Amino acid sequence: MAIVELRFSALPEHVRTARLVASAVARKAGVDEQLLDEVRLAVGEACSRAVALHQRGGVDTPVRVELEESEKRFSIEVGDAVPSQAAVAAGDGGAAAEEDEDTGEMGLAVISGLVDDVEIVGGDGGGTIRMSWPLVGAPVR
Amino acid sequence: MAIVELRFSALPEHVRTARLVASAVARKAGVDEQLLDEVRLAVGEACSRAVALHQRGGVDTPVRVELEESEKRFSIEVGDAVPSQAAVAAGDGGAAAEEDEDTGEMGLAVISGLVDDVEIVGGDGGGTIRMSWPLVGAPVR
Amino acid sequence: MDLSLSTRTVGDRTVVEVGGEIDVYTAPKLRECLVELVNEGNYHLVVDMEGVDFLDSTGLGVLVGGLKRVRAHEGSLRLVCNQERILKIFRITGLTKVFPIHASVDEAASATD
Amino acid sequence: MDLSLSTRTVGDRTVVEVGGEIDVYTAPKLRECLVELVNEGNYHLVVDMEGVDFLDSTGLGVLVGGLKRVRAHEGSLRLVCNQERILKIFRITGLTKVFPIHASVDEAASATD
Ligand SMILES: Nc1ncnc2c1ncn2[C@@H]1O[C@H](COP(=O)(O)OP(=O)(O)O)[C@@H](O)[C@H]1O
Ligand SMILES: Nc1ncnc2c1ncn2[C@@H]1O[C@H](COP(=O)(O)OP(=O)(O)O)[C@@H](O)[C@H]1O
Repeated sequence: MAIVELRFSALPEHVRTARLVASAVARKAGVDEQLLDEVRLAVGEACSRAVALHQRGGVDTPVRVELEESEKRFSIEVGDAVPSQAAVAAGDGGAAAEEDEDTGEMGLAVISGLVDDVEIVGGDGGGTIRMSWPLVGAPVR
Repeated sequence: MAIVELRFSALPEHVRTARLVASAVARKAGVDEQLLDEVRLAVGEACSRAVALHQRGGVDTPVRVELEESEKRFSIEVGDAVPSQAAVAAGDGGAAAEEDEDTGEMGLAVISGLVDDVEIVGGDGGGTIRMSWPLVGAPVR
Repeated sequence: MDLSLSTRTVGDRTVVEVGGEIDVYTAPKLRECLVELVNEGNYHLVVDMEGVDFLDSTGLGVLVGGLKRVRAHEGSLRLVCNQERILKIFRITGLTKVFPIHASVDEAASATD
Repeated sequence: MDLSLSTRTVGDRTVVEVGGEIDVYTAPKLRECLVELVNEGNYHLVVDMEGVDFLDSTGLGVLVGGLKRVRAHEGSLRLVCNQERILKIFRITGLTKVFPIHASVDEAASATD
């Protein structure tokens, strides 16, 4: 079971909230202080991407962030509700449509470059980005 | 629709996360800076109470916090999953059982003393504390 | 943001300086500290709340618990607090009538009423 | 935590000092600022990132957009950044090869390569 779950309307302003929650919960769970910047950035990227997909796809269900803690690892799953076919279309179209950026691709590049354990899955119900980080054995402090 | 929704396992450590989220989202929505302390405290009290009810009731579903924004008000709903009969029993028993506090009552006293608009409803599916605060008309600063 | 506790002696009083957030998660540490002090025979306590950023009803409950404990030994528990937002919480819950609240540790340490 | 922008002239360069968080929410403000500068005829920009606490790919996209714009006028866009955690993001995305990155505004303002 997720220890903490956040759902938010697909608006850019809520991405910051997701970063805030992810880094607070990760710190509490015992993710190394040095890795928290990485957690914050990766969650931000995954959520920004989900927000963009929802907005382009006209999907009005919320973006979902699940934070999970096992004995050894802290996992975050960011889920959008855009079926993978539509996501690919929206991603391409979107990048081309945006004036001068293709940040969707760049966001994924940042995540993959940053996080050692990451898995990106698409599906009919929407896509999911799963990431995890090691927990420090002893309680940090 | 809630603009942001948080669900967390009924553990004391997550109450702080709920406070963090509530005050960040309330600030962004345009709740007066002076009221944010009140929002933080009220949400903390409501969540602490829900955590205690879940723990005493042996309920392992998450505690739910919904943040909503209308044109004029910002609302927060904190929901537990303990049916109202059981909640009353757990509340009484719990207060008596605790060594020297009856913080359940005190938590409600703080909320009612603090928040102008508050509504506490019990039900078979669990109880809900609904609170709301005015939004500053113009975007702050 | 965490809870910090430090204890020192001022005359015949034991001063507990509290910093950070006292909430449902951290309050047990404060309770432990007060229980220990009383068990060790310190019955005149001054809790300095000037460094407290957040206080909720769980924290209030622990303070009330501490008060009951020292009273069982004819002791006292005084608070030091000048922060309006913290004082407000004591006021709302009617606890300003239960705790002597002082403006400084010196004042609290010399009070005898 | 919000985004702050301030602009000044150093020699023939326009320096944009950025502070706070550049993300999907605030990046549009930075884009607007850069677009406006170019529209007003400022083609040699220095973006000072020393006050930036957070930068994501949306922010990178805006910087790349700015670079394309000034290049259309044979201009330049140089960055000032000494923060390892920000530099890391440029490195991961290969953008250290795209942007000249300098250690100080002075260095950036006098660079001509
Ligand atoms: N809900 C909370 N309210 C106040 N402080 C908290 C909360 N959660 C964590 N903290 C503080 O954050 C610090 C870091 O947490 P942690 O490393 O788990 O400490 P601890 O080992 O004491 O639990 C702790 O010192 C704790 O006091
Ligand atoms: N997701 C976010 N990322 C970075 N900064 C943010 C975010 N959300 C809000 N802020 C900052 O917090 C400040 C307060 O928000 P707000 O009062 O709504 O400002 P604005 O009117 O500029 O949107 C803003 O200056 C904004 O830059």
